[in-house]
Amino acid sequence: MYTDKVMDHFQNPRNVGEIENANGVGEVGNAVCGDIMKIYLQVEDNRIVDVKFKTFGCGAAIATSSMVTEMVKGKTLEEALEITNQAVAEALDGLPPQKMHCSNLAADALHKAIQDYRSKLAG
Amino acid sequence: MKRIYLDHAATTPVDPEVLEAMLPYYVESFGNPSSIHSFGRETRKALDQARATVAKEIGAAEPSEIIFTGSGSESDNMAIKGVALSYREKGDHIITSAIEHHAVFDTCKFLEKQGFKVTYLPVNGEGLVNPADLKQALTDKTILVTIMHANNEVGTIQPIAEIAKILKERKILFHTDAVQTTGSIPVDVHELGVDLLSLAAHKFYGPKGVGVLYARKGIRLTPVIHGGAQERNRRAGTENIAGIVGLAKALELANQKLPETSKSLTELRDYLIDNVLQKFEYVRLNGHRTRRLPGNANFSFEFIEGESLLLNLDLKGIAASSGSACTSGSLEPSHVLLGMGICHEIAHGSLRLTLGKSTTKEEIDYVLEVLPEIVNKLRAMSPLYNN
Amino acid sequence: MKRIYLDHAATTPVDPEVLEAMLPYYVESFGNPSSIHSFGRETRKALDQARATVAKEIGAAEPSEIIFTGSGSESDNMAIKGVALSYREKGDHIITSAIEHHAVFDTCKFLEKQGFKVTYLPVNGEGLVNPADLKQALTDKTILVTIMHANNEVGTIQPIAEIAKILKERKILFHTDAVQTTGSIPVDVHELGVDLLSLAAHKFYGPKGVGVLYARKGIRLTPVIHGGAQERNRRAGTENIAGIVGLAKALELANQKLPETSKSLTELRDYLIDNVLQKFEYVRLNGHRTRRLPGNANFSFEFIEGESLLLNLDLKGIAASSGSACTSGSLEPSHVLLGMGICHEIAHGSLRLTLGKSTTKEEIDYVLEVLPEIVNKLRAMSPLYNN
Ligand SMILES: Cc1ncc(COP(=O)(O)O)c(C=O)c1O
Ligand SMILES: Cc1ncc(COP(=O)(O)O)c(C=O)c1O
Ligand code: FES
Ligand code: FES
Repeated sequence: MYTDKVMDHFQNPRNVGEIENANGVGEVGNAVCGDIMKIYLQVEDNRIVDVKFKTFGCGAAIATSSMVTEMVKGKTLEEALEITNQAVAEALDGLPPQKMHCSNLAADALHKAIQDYRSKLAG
Repeated sequence: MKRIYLDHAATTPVDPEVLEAMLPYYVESFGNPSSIHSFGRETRKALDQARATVAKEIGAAEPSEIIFTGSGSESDNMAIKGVALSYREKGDHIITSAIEHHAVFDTCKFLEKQGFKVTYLPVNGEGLVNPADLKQALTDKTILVTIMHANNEVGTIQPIAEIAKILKERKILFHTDAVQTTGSIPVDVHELGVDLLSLAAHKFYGPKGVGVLYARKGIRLTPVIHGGAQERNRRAGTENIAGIVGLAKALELANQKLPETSKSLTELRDYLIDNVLQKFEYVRLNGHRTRRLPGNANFSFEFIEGESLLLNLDLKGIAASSGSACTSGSLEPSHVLLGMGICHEIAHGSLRLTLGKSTTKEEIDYVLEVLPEIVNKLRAMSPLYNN
Repeated sequence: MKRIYLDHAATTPVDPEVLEAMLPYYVESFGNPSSIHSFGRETRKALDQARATVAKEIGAAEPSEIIFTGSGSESDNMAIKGVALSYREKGDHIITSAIEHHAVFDTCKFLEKQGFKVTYLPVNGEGLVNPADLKQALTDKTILVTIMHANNEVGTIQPIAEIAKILKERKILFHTDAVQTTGSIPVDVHELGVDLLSLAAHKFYGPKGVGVLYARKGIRLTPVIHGGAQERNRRAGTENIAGIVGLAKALELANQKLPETSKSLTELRDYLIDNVLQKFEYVRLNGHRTRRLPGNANFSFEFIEGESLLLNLDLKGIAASSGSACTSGSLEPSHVLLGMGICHEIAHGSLRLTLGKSTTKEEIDYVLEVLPEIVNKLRAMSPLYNN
């Protein structure tokens, strides 16, 4: 059902946890549909220097969360905003079709966290 | 890695003794039982014997009350659609419960589109239907009540005999889906007082692809599968002799060993339930504590999602199941847990462990050993858990 | 006594190689393919493979066009009811032939009761549908045409591809019952040009209790069996994995050997037909002389009744079949023979001998040896015979 890459990220999720003084936090999903993802960012000089996640969800939800954190670490915000849910799924060698909509939200959570950072900056 | 199978409610392996009984009916004894020649008479005899065995095992008055079908789902469809279409001139109202298997639930939904009216009785927090609710729901247009004997997810056993008494007085037909109970707890159509009953071989160590509908003599049933005159014109199609022989054998064996299996499974199940409830915080048992199937344990672990729990257990060699939406391919979590008033969040974190005759205490101990680690890891990852 | 089986159109024994392919899926590999754990993934894989094999063998564009069912009858019911209920808003007219199998015929009769209109196309004396008749019968309310690929009694092969061309232009769905042809003559949904096609494993040395409905991508089908999400929500019920694996294997084997089996059966059949027609007076061949299934021979012996013929043959160890009323449990003789314009008296005396891959020339010679004696004896007893 899941690719080896999905299973690897599911079993050994990268960057689990919270960043205490994160300057950007994004959350998507809700418990009704079964997926909640929260992404914490530490941004310095427009660059993501640290990222962590917490996820309530299925194998796909956990793997996409883990994968997105790996993909963005060290990237500028502009580069990070170019990452799509589709790109995350591809980086995992694909997801089962029924998981594409409900669990493939990690990039959305990332974008929300960046928005949060920018609005705080503007704030 | 040793694998531990704790998903006996989903399906069971075929008992080697059952397979042995089936084997003569593939290559050697293969005639069509409708044929009048010796090849056909041979399998006709096997078919008649199997029918007599099943009738005896479930307490039917006559072998002709046994209709062989291709699955539990087909039996459910046939009972409900068969009665609905045959008794439409008497009434158009059907009563069922909110926690039926999809084979009943979706059939009722289909009949609603065909103009029938269906009442879905609520259940309490433990999954029990209240006979008083049923009484209230009856109208003079009610032609059929269909309530499952025991639920496949939470294992709650319904008060079938009590409901039957109410319906007998009113002469309303009563069907029960006994797919989960047959071979696990006593199933006797006479004692239950039902008019129609469904069962499926693969839940009691028989083959997949064969089921039974019991229909009390005199009940009219519009076929679901039209065609040849098999099964007294009630279910067309060349009979699956090997499967039918296997079903009968499996039922015989299961009922023979039922008292002892049931006792030892109940003990193991209680050991599992007691330990889980003791070992974990934020866990609840779904279903009734005692009125439940001998092999069924169903928990909700708060703050975690069922599929990730299952995948982790699978990585440890443990096969289990969940009412989580993600494992069923639908977006909603189990209508059974929601129907019992359990909120979405908690329904998502459900874990069903169903024990079978081969389950050992060592296996349960292994589950109890690896479960905390998994639950802790997933909770540590969960944004809902703030400990 | 050596027994000779000449009733392959009724059913066939399971090929030992097929049984061998099935055996792992009873005791060892038994998971429910809907389960996400390793036991389920194992059988899911077997299911996917079987589906891909069947798709390839019948020339389907995609494996998802293959729906596993519990029998040929179920496939027929599903095709016809499934389309009828899904396309009712487009029209309420169905066209079929006068000589379909009961699984089609009775389903059409049922739909008539539900308000559909059905045209039963006549056939000529050899059992052939005339495409011109079909053209005439089409209306703008016609949603489905269902014509069998070859007839089970007389073996006549219909001009399916020609009919398909007419229907394609009009965008009317076309179903064919290929239960008798699959494994015997080439069956390719693309070459036939059909949208839906039924087949059953037990007719080509596969197990009983499993069939396939091919449904071209995009066709909506209201399920006959409602419930779980199996078969992409088109056919509920835990999959009969062993049976499905057996069906795929049997189809593969049958198609592999088809050219040579077909050739040798046709030779043997012709030898039988020529000899019978030569040896007897007052005998006729039913069906078309050449456009017929390789293994099918169907004769009418005037002045005698089918059942007594069968019983006598059976006493000599020969298993055959008849379109006689007495062998089918109904009072009317075969609607197929009557539909072909054969009078009651002669229809009653029909004898179907259907050859299979194990049939030998010695067996046919034995039949030719004992048949005269039996026919003479019965004719001597007949008040209709005045010689
Ligand atoms: C032409 C035809 N259609 C349908 C069927 C029904 O198949 P089954 O008996 O497997 O349901 C048969 C055989 O019995 C047949 O010969
Ligand atoms: C209560 C209940 N009813 C019906 C069914 C359907 O049985 P089957 O999958 O054999 O069609 C099942 C099992 O899947 C069940 O647990
Ligand atoms: S948690 Fe349900 S699909 Fe991911
Ligand atoms: S000849 Fe006796 S029942 Fe038909």
